[in-house]
Order: sequence, then C-alpha cells, then structure tokens
Amino acid sequence: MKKFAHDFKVVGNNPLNARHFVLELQAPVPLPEILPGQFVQVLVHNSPSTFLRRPFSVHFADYSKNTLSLLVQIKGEGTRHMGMLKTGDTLNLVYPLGNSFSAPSSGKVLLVGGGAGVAPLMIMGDYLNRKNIRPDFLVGFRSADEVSQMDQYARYGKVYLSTDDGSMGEKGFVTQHPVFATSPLPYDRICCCGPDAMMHAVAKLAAAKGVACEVSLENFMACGYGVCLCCITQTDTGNERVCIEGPVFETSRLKW
Amino acid sequence: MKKFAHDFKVVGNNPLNARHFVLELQAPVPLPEILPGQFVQVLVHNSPSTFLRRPFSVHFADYSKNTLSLLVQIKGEGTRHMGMLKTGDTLNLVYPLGNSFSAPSSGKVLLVGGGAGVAPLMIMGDYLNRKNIRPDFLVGFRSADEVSQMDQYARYGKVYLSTDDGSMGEKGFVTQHPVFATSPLPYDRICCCGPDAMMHAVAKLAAAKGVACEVSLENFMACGYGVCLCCITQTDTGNERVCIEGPVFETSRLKW
Amino acid sequence: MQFKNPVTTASGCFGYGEEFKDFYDLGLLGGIFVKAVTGSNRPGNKYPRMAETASGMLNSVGLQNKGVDNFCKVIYPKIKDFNTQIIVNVSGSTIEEYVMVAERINELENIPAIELNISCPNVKEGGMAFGVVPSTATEVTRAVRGVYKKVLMVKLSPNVTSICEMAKAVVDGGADVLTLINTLLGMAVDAETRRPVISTITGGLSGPAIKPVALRMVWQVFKAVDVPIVGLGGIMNTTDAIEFMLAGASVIQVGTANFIDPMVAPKIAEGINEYLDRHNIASARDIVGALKVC
Amino acid sequence: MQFKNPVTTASGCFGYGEEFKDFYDLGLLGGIFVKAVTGSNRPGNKYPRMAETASGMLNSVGLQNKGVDNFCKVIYPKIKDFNTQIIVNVSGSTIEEYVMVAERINELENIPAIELNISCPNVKEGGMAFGVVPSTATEVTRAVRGVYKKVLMVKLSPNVTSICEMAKAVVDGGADVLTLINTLLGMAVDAETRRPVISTITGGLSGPAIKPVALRMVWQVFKAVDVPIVGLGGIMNTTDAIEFMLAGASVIQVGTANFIDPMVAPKIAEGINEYLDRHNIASARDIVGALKVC
Ligand SMILES: Cc1cc2nc3c(=O)[nH]c(=O)nc-3n(C[C@H](O)[C@H](O)[C@H](O)COP(=O)(O)OP(=O)(O)OC[C@H]3O[C@@H](n4cnc5c(N)ncnc54)[C@H](O)[C@@H]3O)c2cc1C
Ligand SMILES: Cc1cc2nc3c(=O)[nH]c(=O)nc-3n(C[C@H](O)[C@H](O)[C@H](O)COP(=O)(O)OP(=O)(O)OC[C@H]3O[C@@H](n4cnc5c(N)ncnc54)[C@H](O)[C@@H]3O)c2cc1C
Ligand SMILES: Cc1cc2nc3c(=O)[nH]c(=O)nc-3n(C[C@H](O)[C@H](O)[C@H](O)COP(=O)(O)O)c2cc1C
Ligand SMILES: Cc1cc2nc3c(=O)[nH]c(=O)nc-3n(C[C@H](O)[C@H](O)[C@H](O)COP(=O)(O)O)c2cc1C
Ligand code: FES
Ligand code: FES
Repeated sequence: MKKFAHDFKVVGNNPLNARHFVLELQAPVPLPEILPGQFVQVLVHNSPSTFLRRPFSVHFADYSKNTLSLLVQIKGEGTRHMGMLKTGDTLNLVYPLGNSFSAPSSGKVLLVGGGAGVAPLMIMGDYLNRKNIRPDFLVGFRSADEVSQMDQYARYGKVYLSTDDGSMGEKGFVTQHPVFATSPLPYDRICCCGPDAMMHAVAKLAAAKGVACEVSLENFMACGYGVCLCCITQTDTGNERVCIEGPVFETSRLKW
Repeated sequence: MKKFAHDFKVVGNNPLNARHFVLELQAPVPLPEILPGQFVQVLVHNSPSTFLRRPFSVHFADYSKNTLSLLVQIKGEGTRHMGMLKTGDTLNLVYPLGNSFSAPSSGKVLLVGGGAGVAPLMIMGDYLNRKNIRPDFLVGFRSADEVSQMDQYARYGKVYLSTDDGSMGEKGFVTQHPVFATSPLPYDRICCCGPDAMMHAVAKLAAAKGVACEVSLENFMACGYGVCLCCITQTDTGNERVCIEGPVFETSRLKW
Repeated sequence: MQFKNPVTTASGCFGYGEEFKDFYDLGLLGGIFVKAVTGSNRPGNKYPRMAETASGMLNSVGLQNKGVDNFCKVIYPKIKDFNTQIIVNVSGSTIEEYVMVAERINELENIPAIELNISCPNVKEGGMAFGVVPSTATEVTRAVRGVYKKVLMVKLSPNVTSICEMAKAVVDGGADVLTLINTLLGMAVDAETRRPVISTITGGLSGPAIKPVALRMVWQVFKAVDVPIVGLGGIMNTTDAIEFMLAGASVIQVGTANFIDPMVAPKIAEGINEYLDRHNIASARDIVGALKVC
Repeated sequence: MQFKNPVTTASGCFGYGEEFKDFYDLGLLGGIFVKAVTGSNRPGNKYPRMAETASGMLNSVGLQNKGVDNFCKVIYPKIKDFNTQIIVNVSGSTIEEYVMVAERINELENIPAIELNISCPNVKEGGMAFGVVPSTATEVTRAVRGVYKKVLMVKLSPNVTSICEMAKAVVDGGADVLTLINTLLGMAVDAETRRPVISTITGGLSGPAIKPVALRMVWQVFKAVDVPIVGLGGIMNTTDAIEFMLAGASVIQVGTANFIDPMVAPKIAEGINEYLDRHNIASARDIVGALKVC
C-alpha cells in the first residue's frame, strides 16, 4: 500500500480531560482509505528530546473534511508538545501504517478499549457500521473524570462502561464487567486495545470462552514501516514486526 | 557582580525589517543595573539544533518597566526561533554578562555601529546622556530598507547614516563617511560594534588619527561567564576571555 | 562500480528496499545497502531492542535475518531488478560463516559488491569482535577476499583506539572500499524502573549524536589510506552529506534519518546537486576530501 | 575523603569555581574539579575553539592555564576556603611534568585529591596519548603515585577499544578512583566555507550526545574493577545523574550542562534527594551500581 509523509494542518485540538485530547488533522492531499487499526508516525518538531517519531492509532477518519483524528494521552515530552498544538499549526505524519482489525462480514463483535487504547475503536465502529454491523463497545477508564465520548460510541453501537474506582459504570477492570459473565459469550469476535495487562486479561478470557480475539500492540517503534526490526513480537511464526505484520494480531498467534 | 538565570516574559516583539527585530523582555525580579556593552545569554528552547545559549548585547534597559530589549538579526535556527516569540512567551536569560564600554566623564564621543552591531549603541546613548554627554552616532546599514530607529538614536545625540548602496545617507562603508574626513577628528573616543571588517577599519582609522577606540567583539561563546575558555582573543596581555575581560576592548590592546 | 549519485541507504535502516517502494522510486538512489545477511536464520535479540537518546537512538536488533539461503532464493529475486545498486551487508560469527555467505552472494549477478560487517556491536560472538583487533580484521577480510570476486567493502567499528590502524588492517586484507562508521557502543538506563532500557543492556548508538565522531574518522582514514570511503553516521540532510564528502567520503549512506523522514535520501541527492550548482562545482567528485585545512 | 553530596562539577567547565560564586553558594556542591593545571604557562589553542553539534559541542581549548606555580601562589589562596571539596585536574605532556605538578599540588593542604587527566584530546603531545595505551597509562599513574600521597583519581579517555583494560591499567598503577569519561574525539565541518569549524580540526565532544557511551563505560568498568567511580558525560539533570549512579558512579560530575544552565548542579543535588525520598531509599550510596539486570 502506498505510504506518504505530509504536513497536516491542525484543525482542532479538543481536550477530553487533563490527560487526553483529540487532535483533528487535515491532509494536504485527498486521504487514502484508512483501515481501522492503522496508525500514523508523528514528527514532534522543536523538541530536543523527541528525536524519533511517535506512533498513534488513527482515531477517526472523516473523508468529507479530509481529516484524521488522533486520541492522545499525555505521557512525556512528545505528547505534551502535541497537546499544545493550536489550530493552524502543522504536524508531519507518515501514514497509513500497519495492518488492521479483521472485518467480519457478519456476526456480533465486541470492541474493548481502555485509556488511550480506546483510540482505534471509533474508526472501527464506523467501519463496521458501514458493513452493517453494530458492535458493542466496552470501554474502561480510571474514574468518572476520564470518561468521555460515550455519546459518540453510542452512535455506532451499544456502550458498556467500567471504571477502576466504580465512580461511573461498573466498578473494576473491563474483564470483571457483566458483559463477560455469560457462557458462551454472545460474540463471534473481540477486538481489544489498551494497556498490556488489559489485553492479556481479555485475551485469556476470550480463549477460555472460545471467542476469536484480536489485540492492537503498542511496541516501541523506531521506523514504523518495517525496516528497523525494533518493534518485534514473538508469534507462532517467529518474530514479527508489530508495525507491518501488526499492530493487530490474532491473540492465538502471540507468544507474549 | 552577581549574575542571574531567570525566565523573562516577552512583552514585545517588534520587527524592524525582514532580518531584524527587537524583543522586549520583562524580568521577574527587579533588574540590576545593566552597563552599556553588557550582554545576556539566551536559551533557545524547543529546538534540537540549538544546544548552547546564544549571546546578545543588551539594546536597551527600561528600569521603570523592568524590561530589557535585544536587537536581533536572524542568522540561523536560534534567532529564527526568537523571531517567532509572541507576547506572553518566556525566554530564559543569564545576565548581566561581560564588561562595558568605558564611560568618559566628559569629552566628545562617537558611537559607530553596523547591522545588528548597532544594538548596544542605544543603551550607551542613554547612559552617556545621563552623564550629560551627547554622543554622535554613525550607523551603517546595507540599504535603506534596513535603516531603522533613527529617531530613537536622535533623542540621545546627532545621527549620521551610511548605507552600502547609497540608497539612504552617505554611500559606502561607515569609514568612508565624511565624519571621518577631518584631521584631527573632533572626538575624544570612538565606541564601535559591528561586523569584524567594520571594527577593524574603524580601529585602524582611529589609530591613524590618534583617537581612543573601543570595540565590542562577538566571538563564539559556549558559557558566556568565563569558565570554558572558548571565546578567547589575543591581547597584549595574552589570551583574554571575550565574555569576561570583554566583550569590549580598547583596540590598542587587541592583536586581531 | 558506479553509483548514479553519491546517496545510498545504510544497512539495517532500509530493510531490503521493498518497504520504501511505498514511498518513492528507488531509482532515485545511488544504491541500497540491504540488511545484514548471515549463514543461517537468526531470530535476533529479545524485545525491547531500542531506546531513544539525545539526538540519536540505541538499537540492539542482533542481526535478525532468515539466512543467506533464504536471501538468495526468496529476497534476491524480488530486489535484483531495482534500478539502483544493491550491496549486501555480510555478517557472521566465525570466519567460516563470513566466507560462506560471501561465496553465496558472489554468485548473484546483480549484486556488484558486498559490505563486510565486522562491526556489529549487538551480537555475542563475532560481529564487533572482528572489527576491533587489527590482525583478526585482516584475517577475516583476507579469507573473504579469497572467495569474493567483485567489489569488497569492509565496514569498520568506531569503537577502537585507532581507526587508521583498523583501516590499514582491512586494506592489507584486500578491502577495495571502506565504510565508516557503524554504531558506537552505548547504553540507556530507566531511572524509574532502575533497569536497562534494552534487553541486551548495551546497544549501538546512531543518529546525529555520533556525527562528529564519524566525520573525524572519515577524515583521519581519508588521510591515512588510499581507498574510496563510504561515509555515514548521523547524516540527516544535505549539509551533513556535504560535510562527509568534504572530509573524504566518495559515497554517503543515510541510516537512522530514514526513520525520521522516509523521503530524506532522495531529498539529499537533490540537495547535493543544488549545492554543487550554487558553488559552481562541476561534479560531486570534486568535493571529496576537499576540506581546506590551512 | 567525603563528599557532602554526590554532585560535583567537571574540569574545564567550571573554571576555578570563582565565577560561579556570582550564581550560587558553592557550599551546595559536593565538590569542584578545577581546570587542568600543567607544569608551566600554556596559552592553549588558537581561536575558534568550539563548535556546536547535535545535543553537544566540540571544544579544543588545549589546556590553557598559567601553570602550577601560578596555581599554587595566586589561585589556591582564593579558592582554598570554599566550603566544598576542591580537586585539581593535573595535566602534562611528559611523565616528568605530571609528576612535577602532582608533587606541587600534594603540598596544598586543602586539596584532598588530584584527578590525573591522561585523556585530553586537544594537545599535540601527551594528553590523550597517555590515556589510550595501557602500559603508558600504568606508567604515568605509578610515577605520580610515587609522589602523591592523597587520593589519586585518574580520568580516562573514551577513545579506546577496551575501557576496562585501561581501567585495570591505571588501578595497577595505583589509582584510588576512576573518573570517566573525558570527551570523544570529534570534528565539525562548515559546508559553506568548506573549512573545519575549529582551529585544530578535531576537538573533544561533550554533552548529552555522549551520554549513552559514558553510561556504558561506567557500567563496564563498575563490573570489572573494584574502585569507586566518578561518572560524567552529558549529565543535564537529575534523571541523568541517577542513571550514572545506577550504572556504578559513586559521584557524578556536571560538565557542559553548566553552560546551558549555570544553576544546574545544585538543582541536581536537590533533585537526587527528592528521588531518594520518592523511592524510599535511605542514602545515595544505596543506588550506586544498583541497576537491575535480570
Ligand atoms: C502502534 C501504536 C499505536 C499507538 N496509539 C496510541 C494512541 O492512539 N494514543 C496514545 O495516546 N498513544 C498511542 N501509542 C503510544 C504512544 O506512541 C506513546 O505514548 C508516545 O510515543 C509517548 O511519547 P512521549 O514523547 O509523550 O513520551 P516519552 O517521554 O517518549 O515516553 C513515555 C513513554 O511512552 C512510551 N514510548 C516512548 N517512545 C515510544 C515509541 N517510539 N513507541 C511506543 N511507545 C513509546 C514509553 O513507554 C515511554 O516510557 C501508540 C503506540 C503504538 C506503537
Ligand atoms: C557578546 C556578543 C553579543 C552579541 N550581540 C548580538 C546582538 O545584539 N544582536 C545580534 O543579532 N547578534 C548578536 N550576537 C551574535 C549572535 O549571538 C549570533 O548571531 C547568534 O548566536 C546566532 O545564532 P543562530 O542560532 O541564529 O545561528 P546559528 O545557526 O547557530 O549560526 C549562524 C552563525 O551565527 C554565529 N554564531 C553561532 N553560534 C554563536 C555563538 N555561540 N556565539 C557567537 N556567534 C555564534 C556563527 O557565525 C554562525 O555561523 C552577539 C554575539 C556575541 C558573542
Ligand atoms: C536499527 C538499526 C539496525 C542496524 N543494522 C545494521 C546491520 O544489520 N548491519 C550493519 O552493518 N549496520 C547496521 N546498522 C548500523 C547502520 O548501518 C549505521 O552504520 C549506523 O546506524 C550509523 O549511521 P546513522 O547514524 O546514519 O544511522 C544498524 C543501525 C540501526 C539504527
Ligand atoms: C570547554 C571544555 C573544557 C574542558 N577542559 C577539560 C580539562 O581541562 N581537563 C579535563 O580533564 N577535562 C576537560 N574537559 C572535559 C570535561 O571535564 C568532561 O570530561 C567532558 O566534557 C564530558 O562531560 P560533559 O558531557 O558533562 O561535559 C573539558 C570539557 C569542555 C567542554
Ligand atoms: S518499527 Fe521499525 S520495523 Fe517496526
Ligand atoms: S564563553 Fe566561556 S569563557 Fe568565554
């Protein structure tokens, strides 16, 4: 698939809460189709401590406005800089990168996300809707003050919510949510993105219940397009590049 | 003399022309007295290619507003960044650094400057006025479109002007200006700051006419406060640090 | 052998070139130095394999590749008709392995040269060990020279007391061209977890951070030995490339910079032409080693 | 000898301490390593002496100083009562010169230690030459050990194939403490003028660019020899300092960072305390070499 490096224009920077924001970026040329689960590599200008690009999942693509958006959690220098971007600023992106969540043509899909890992669920919801599938969402946050975009997910499907402290939705981790209580599970496929611990727990649960499960890994990357071999994860077919063969993997293939 | 490192607030950024601007910076604590010829070391944040601080002469100090200003010529990455600073931004300065032009208690003084080298002439004019001396100014620019601040110099003394291309004032280098045509010169002292070639020419002329002359050197600096020994110039007493024993030197002492 | 322009891409930073076809026409490049090839399949080192550092990065990939047999049968057919020079980076743990790989690559018609990697800091055996002792470096070069009939380049390690001594040693062994430099051995620590950042503790430092060391070595070797030099280490833009050529590099490689800007190599090729025009210099050859030192 | 805290300032980056009295109370520092002192007056190298590089700088000061006699008579009286440890960085071009300087410094009551600089890359004779050959390093250390009765530190050059071999060589010669690292030999070129940027063509690279190399060497030497290590190379902040301590440095030096932020050294001293508090660690000593590697 053709890849590009372009200066995007910041057309929106919307804080969700103290640690998360959504950047809306307009492409200088017509966007190619972006698949759910694909990511971009962002060049953080003007910072001596951010030498390498930073990878972010595409949160949403709006072809009518020719924009993509990123949902970003502030971690260090790079994401802090991104958080200060203003409308009119530019940001250089390499895109579109990586594979994507698989797209069942029918069946019931559960999209599970936690923290900034919810990012790709939105574009996935949109994508599934366009295939006439309404997925369920199960999103987990630390507490009520980090819960956001519930109405937007709701446009694409039913939304379940967990918070670690129980301040909103179910209390506890997503895997403790009643959605997972039934056996067999009413899903043909689970797609999950979130902290490592969450993905492991969900993968284990899915395996136990015999449901196909995909996760989107966030390994450290230098290039993002398959040439440095820094981002590898062990699979049943050996070391695979998370940036090319992934970031989405069938959990049954992973040795993690 | 006590030295400080503080975040100053940008309270003005006034372009003089395409390559020069004046930054007005407010100190967070009451400014100490700044002597004419002293300089500051500016930390250019947020740029991977500007590791070291950048030295700039103090252009003016306004104790009533607790501000200093810098007159900056855009050369490379560092000065380009400084040019984009906006009111409200902060800039870290180490100050006040270096010695100063000598302050005669009487007599006739000629202040000569070219390009960004005019920067310290303004604070020197103000300083001499407060000692009841009205200096003459001789300022040189490339062409009319770089001529600026003439009315401000005129507040402190008589102003002569040269441009390289003759598009305003006398044509040619400052040393070709009629001011220098008479013998003996009607000055007891010349203070000069500008490109190396200009300072050399003025120093030679002053020596030939027997007038005391000081120049402000712009050697490459790493620290700016005397500890790295990178900025040295050869003098009659050996290698001296331009940042401590200078930047102002009596030209008779220099072996340059 | 001829390069259509002095800009090539460094081994390990450009895969086998195929990934970059998604970005631009590979014909814009002078050449491509492909990822290290060893005698047999190597899974490489454990994850994590990289750390970001000030103006640079550490890597510890550990020569992951599927071995020379796979290279000849699977990869070579896919890349042999790229409209640019393809040079294979040959690595190993023993002299025999280097020789075996070189012998196999020698048979590949469209590969005009190999680059002997005696400088990889990220493998336990062999690798850099060959590149830091002059006599061993001569020995491995000579052994490969015995079987390899085309252009033999040797890539030197900067982790030595005297780069000139190493350069002479491999030229004695029969090297036609010297590539310098590989990565500096470095380390990164996570102060919060109190652990090393990469799985092998130490790794190879690349990027602009090492450019001053690389330039110095190119210059020292340019004055000391009389073979062409391929220069690299932190080249991010045209100016950097020109600096290496002035210091003595006939050809330059772009490594880590490919990760920051995938389009950078053709931009540099273009930029060199603009530089030559602006300075009224007829050919890139005229600036090689043209540093004015008095 | 005792340092009141592990934060000291590096030779050549802090003058004789006097200039920094304009910024803060020197009593906040663990110690000050003053600028190199040689046998007699040295004017140093020609201007220009520095070049900015990516996350670092090159310098080529060339040991400018007024000689040991001037140090003892003029400088020592001004600095001897600073409320911190003062260590003299001893340099020379011959073994005799090192010995002579060490002998004179030995007489100065308030100087508890010297740091033998066998690693300066910026002088034609001596300097680094002593620091890259193990036998010579042993010899000069042993000769100085013969006359110097207090704590003998030796500062090593990173421009070597095996830092451990050098470390062992100077410990054999009688070193009590090792300082590492000095600058990496580098070079800068001005592509527009086609000239070297500094007068001596090559110079010493310092700053964050070299931190990965410095950390690696501290860690290697920490595992290989059993004397305390003073670690430096690109330390800009508390996190960097902690990293060096985890890798094995008992004391750290702040060098080039003093040029970027003159207040940085006391900030780091303060920051280390906060780190220890936050991690519930009783004493800075407890993190020295405490890197978890499994
Ligand atoms: C495929 C992929 C998709 C991602 N999608 C998102 C997303 O949609 N939203 C989001 O907020 N985050 C996402 N991340 C994580 C994001 O890339 C990191 O949080 C970001 O790089 C941190 O940069 P920083 O400069 O702020 O932090 P730093 O100060 O550099 O580091 C803070 C922490 O971030 C992590 N990190 C640093 N560099 C990298 C790197 N090169 N690759 C991966 N992790 C790194 C490390 O854990 C590090 O300790 C994704 C990562 C990957 C690999
Ligand atoms: C005491 C002193 C006072 C000065 N006063 C003024 C002033 O009032 N106004 C003004 O416009 N300029 C002044 N300068 C020059 C100014 O410091 C440089 O133009 C500036 O550092 C360039 O930075 P840059 O990042 O834009 O350029 P860079 O891209 O770093 O370099 C462009 C050119 O600037 C010069 N330069 C770079 N670094 C330094 C350095 N550390 N020290 C000196 N020169 C350097 C070099 O010639 C270089 O080729 C002064 C310099 C000194 C030493
Ligand atoms: C991720 C990575 C992998 C590398 N793999 C190899 C390799 O397989 N063989 C080799 O000779 N050099 C390898 N290198 C070294 C580079 O080819 C180059 O010598 C070094 O990175 C310095 O150049 P740079 O600063 O331009 O990247 C690798 C470098 C990186 C960053
Ligand atoms: C301008 C300058 C002058 C130096 N002079 C000396 C010196 O006289 N003696 C010495 O042992 N090291 C000298 N050094 C090396 C430093 O002490 C230190 O080893 C090196 O800079 C690496 O540390 P840093 O990256 O923290 O600066 C000098 C370094 C610089 C930048
Ligand atoms: S990040 Fe380079 S191969 Fe995946
Ligand atoms: S700039 Fe460091 S001594 Fe002058």
